[in-house]
Amino acid sequence: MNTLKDVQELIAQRAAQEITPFATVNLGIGIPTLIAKYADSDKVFFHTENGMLGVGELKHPSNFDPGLVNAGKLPVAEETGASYFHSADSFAMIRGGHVEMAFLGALQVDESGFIANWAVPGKNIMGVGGAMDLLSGAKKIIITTNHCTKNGEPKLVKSCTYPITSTRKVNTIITELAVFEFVNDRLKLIELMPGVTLEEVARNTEADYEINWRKESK
Amino acid sequence: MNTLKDVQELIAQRAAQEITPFATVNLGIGIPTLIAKYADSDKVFFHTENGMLGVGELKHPSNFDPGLVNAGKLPVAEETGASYFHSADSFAMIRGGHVEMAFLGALQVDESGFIANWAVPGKNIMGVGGAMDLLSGAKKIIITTNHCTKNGEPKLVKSCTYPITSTRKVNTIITELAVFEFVNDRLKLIELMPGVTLEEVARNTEADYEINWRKESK
Amino acid sequence: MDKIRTAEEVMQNVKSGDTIMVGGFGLVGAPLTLIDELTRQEVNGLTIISNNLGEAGKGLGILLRQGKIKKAIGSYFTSNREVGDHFNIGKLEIQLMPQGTMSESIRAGGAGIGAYYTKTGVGTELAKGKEVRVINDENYLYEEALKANVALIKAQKADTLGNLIYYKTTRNFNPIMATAADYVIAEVDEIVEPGELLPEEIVTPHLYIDAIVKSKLILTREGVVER
Amino acid sequence: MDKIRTAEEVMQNVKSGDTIMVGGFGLVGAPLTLIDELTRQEVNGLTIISNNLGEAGKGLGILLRQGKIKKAIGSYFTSNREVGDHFNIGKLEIQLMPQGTMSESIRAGGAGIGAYYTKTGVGTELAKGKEVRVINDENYLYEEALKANVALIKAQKADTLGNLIYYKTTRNFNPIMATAADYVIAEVDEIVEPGELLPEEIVTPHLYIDAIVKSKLILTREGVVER
Repeated sequence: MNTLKDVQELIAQRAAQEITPFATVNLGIGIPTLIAKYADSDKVFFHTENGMLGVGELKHPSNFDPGLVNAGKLPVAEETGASYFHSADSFAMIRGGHVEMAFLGALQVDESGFIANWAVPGKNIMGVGGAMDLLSGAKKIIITTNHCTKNGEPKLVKSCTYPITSTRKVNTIITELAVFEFVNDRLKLIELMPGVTLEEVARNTEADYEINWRKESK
Repeated sequence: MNTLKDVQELIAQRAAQEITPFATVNLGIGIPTLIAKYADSDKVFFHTENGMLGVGELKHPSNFDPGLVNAGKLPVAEETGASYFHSADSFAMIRGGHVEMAFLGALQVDESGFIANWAVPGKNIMGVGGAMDLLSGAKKIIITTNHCTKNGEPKLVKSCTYPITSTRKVNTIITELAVFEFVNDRLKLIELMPGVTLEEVARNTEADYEINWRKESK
Repeated sequence: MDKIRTAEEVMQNVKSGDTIMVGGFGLVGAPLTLIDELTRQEVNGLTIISNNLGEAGKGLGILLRQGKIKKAIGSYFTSNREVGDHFNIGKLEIQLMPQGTMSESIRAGGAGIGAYYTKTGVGTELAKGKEVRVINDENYLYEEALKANVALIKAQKADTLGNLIYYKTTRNFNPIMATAADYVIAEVDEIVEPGELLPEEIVTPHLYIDAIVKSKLILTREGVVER
Repeated sequence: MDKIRTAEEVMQNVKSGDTIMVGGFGLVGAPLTLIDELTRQEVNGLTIISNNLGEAGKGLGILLRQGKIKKAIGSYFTSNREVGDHFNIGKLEIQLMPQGTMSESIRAGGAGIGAYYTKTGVGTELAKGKEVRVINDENYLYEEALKANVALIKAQKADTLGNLIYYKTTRNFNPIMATAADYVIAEVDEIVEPGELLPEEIVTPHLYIDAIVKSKLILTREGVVER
């Protein structure tokens, strides 16, 4: 396997292919943030919940504008045709169903499609941010995550043991091993990442899944 | 008595004196609309519920801008420092308690302080506009109305027989005969209009009121 | 992604039985070209959400005369006396709302809010049958969100992406209706390139807009004219 | 009516036990000068409504260290690890809200909406003890409005009347907090004459603003500096 960073870039690169042309897309913190640079910036509109549509990649990091950041508080750039709005208007876009896709990280995803990405049992719960809002409102939710935790435990589990983020189910999961989709409420493995074997996926996955190579939605 | 128009101007002129310096003021349809020209435009901010703060009097009526009207759909002008907003933001100002005074017309006002100004029993109810919103949200409600109906019936009644506009009570009533205020939930006559006698007010008023020359609030 | 369409094209999205939001405060800020095109469509049983229903025989008033409107949701129908006539003979349902409640319900529809509590209307005839809830010792009325299949709105300028700005009090219901329908058509007087509208002055971001139609009928000092 | 004040003057409006809204997303769009002045005040038992609670020992983080905060309402306290420490020893109450619910509740507070229903949070730990209501076959959570005694916000420019515009993503919570407090103080980088801001570009109309303070501390590429 590659370094952690390589793995994340691999996931981000594959995830970028899921973006439908001219979609409005929200990128969560972590791996999702890496997706922007693999997307065709002429054919996607990035939305950030702190109040901007038309988020661009910062070309020269040293030249950042301290008044222009994304939801991860990272400096970004402004694409042509961008607009700004306040937080309530921004979440109205998310919660009202006007954001087509959200890419989010996860601590766990279970075979029912629930995700946990905001709290860890036994620890203080100190942040939730926009995760629950994105889950409740974005039309399509794509999870980008390392297949296993740092300790090698599967993140695709039978049932989340961490607190779930929403009762809304996610649509797609992209890891460094495979791409999964939920079809009719069943988890399907639809694609292996380059050089990965089915056996490798099976060994690292707790959740039940079927193999279903043909993509039904896309 | 004078013509109807004279009476309305008289009421409007007196009403303008109620405006506290730099207040945000909403003017209803009818007599309230006439108040603007008697107010010191440097010391008042007129709000209109169709989405504008800083409404001004149109100086040259023939020169009106068809994209610039008040809630009565009458052409108006734009004062320096004016701003525009959509209907939900405009009513957020009203309903959120950010408009200091609203001047409204009335079909009836009763001695409890309830007003009826939107519907007539036995007739189709076809319009309500912003009346209920202003009643629920403006900090101070001042009623400007002819003292009696066209048929000479008192408009200041014991109890509204027309459907009330709100369970919120009004603060002040200004007619061509007198000025009334509600103090501790009691209707008080606080001022006679020039040349009007107490007897004249009594003869034209059904509601009970006390006489209380000294203004307690202002 | 070109959103620029003709009025004829976009009106194919309106079907019989649809709920349609129409912007404007009277004729001010109304999408006159789109309304005109709507009156040419063979559709009926429409529910119209609009502050007014035009004037007698004008704007949405034509649609009313054509018998295409099943129900009208708005705050002030008094400006068209024919609304009452149609109501009286049972040809039109009316849902009268305080203007602030109507605005807030449209915003709620666009923002994913299912319902909300307002003080407006408590204890009045418009509250009949509605739930009242005490919040912090005050009475509030339960009101549900409004949504539509199609919204017809009017703006001053669009860029080709669909970002919109509005002129003075023509703004009114247009920006909120833009958020609350499945398919949103913006009639505009001018179309510019992306970047020509300043990011901070854009009132309606383009993600809300499905189609842009150049206006043919506009409101001038002389009334509604073809441009 | 001159609304221009010094930070010292306006902070007299903050009393012990008050609820205070503070704009900003982290340091971006935060009223740094006002926060700095607030840390000099002899007040305690404050409830702070702000997305974050600064960073350890910075901004609102100073106020936390001073023990002046009784309760924090926000969506993301993770950026200041001391928040958890204060919570663990019982010196700080925490009300964690989804960021969209927090925003919507502030807007509701400013708009006279007592409470509303949102899908966000249904079935999660943050919904514990909260009412669920089925609206059009979907589950919604009951959420009440947020209001404050004082709001400290940051804008780019004010005119002397108090009309405000904001710079890029510094807008965030500032315009909604401007609507939801009894006394609203706007810290701004520039003050201009009325008429210099275009009526259509004004984001916060002046009726929301009680006082304007010129900024002394600003966020630059080099961090927070005195100007």
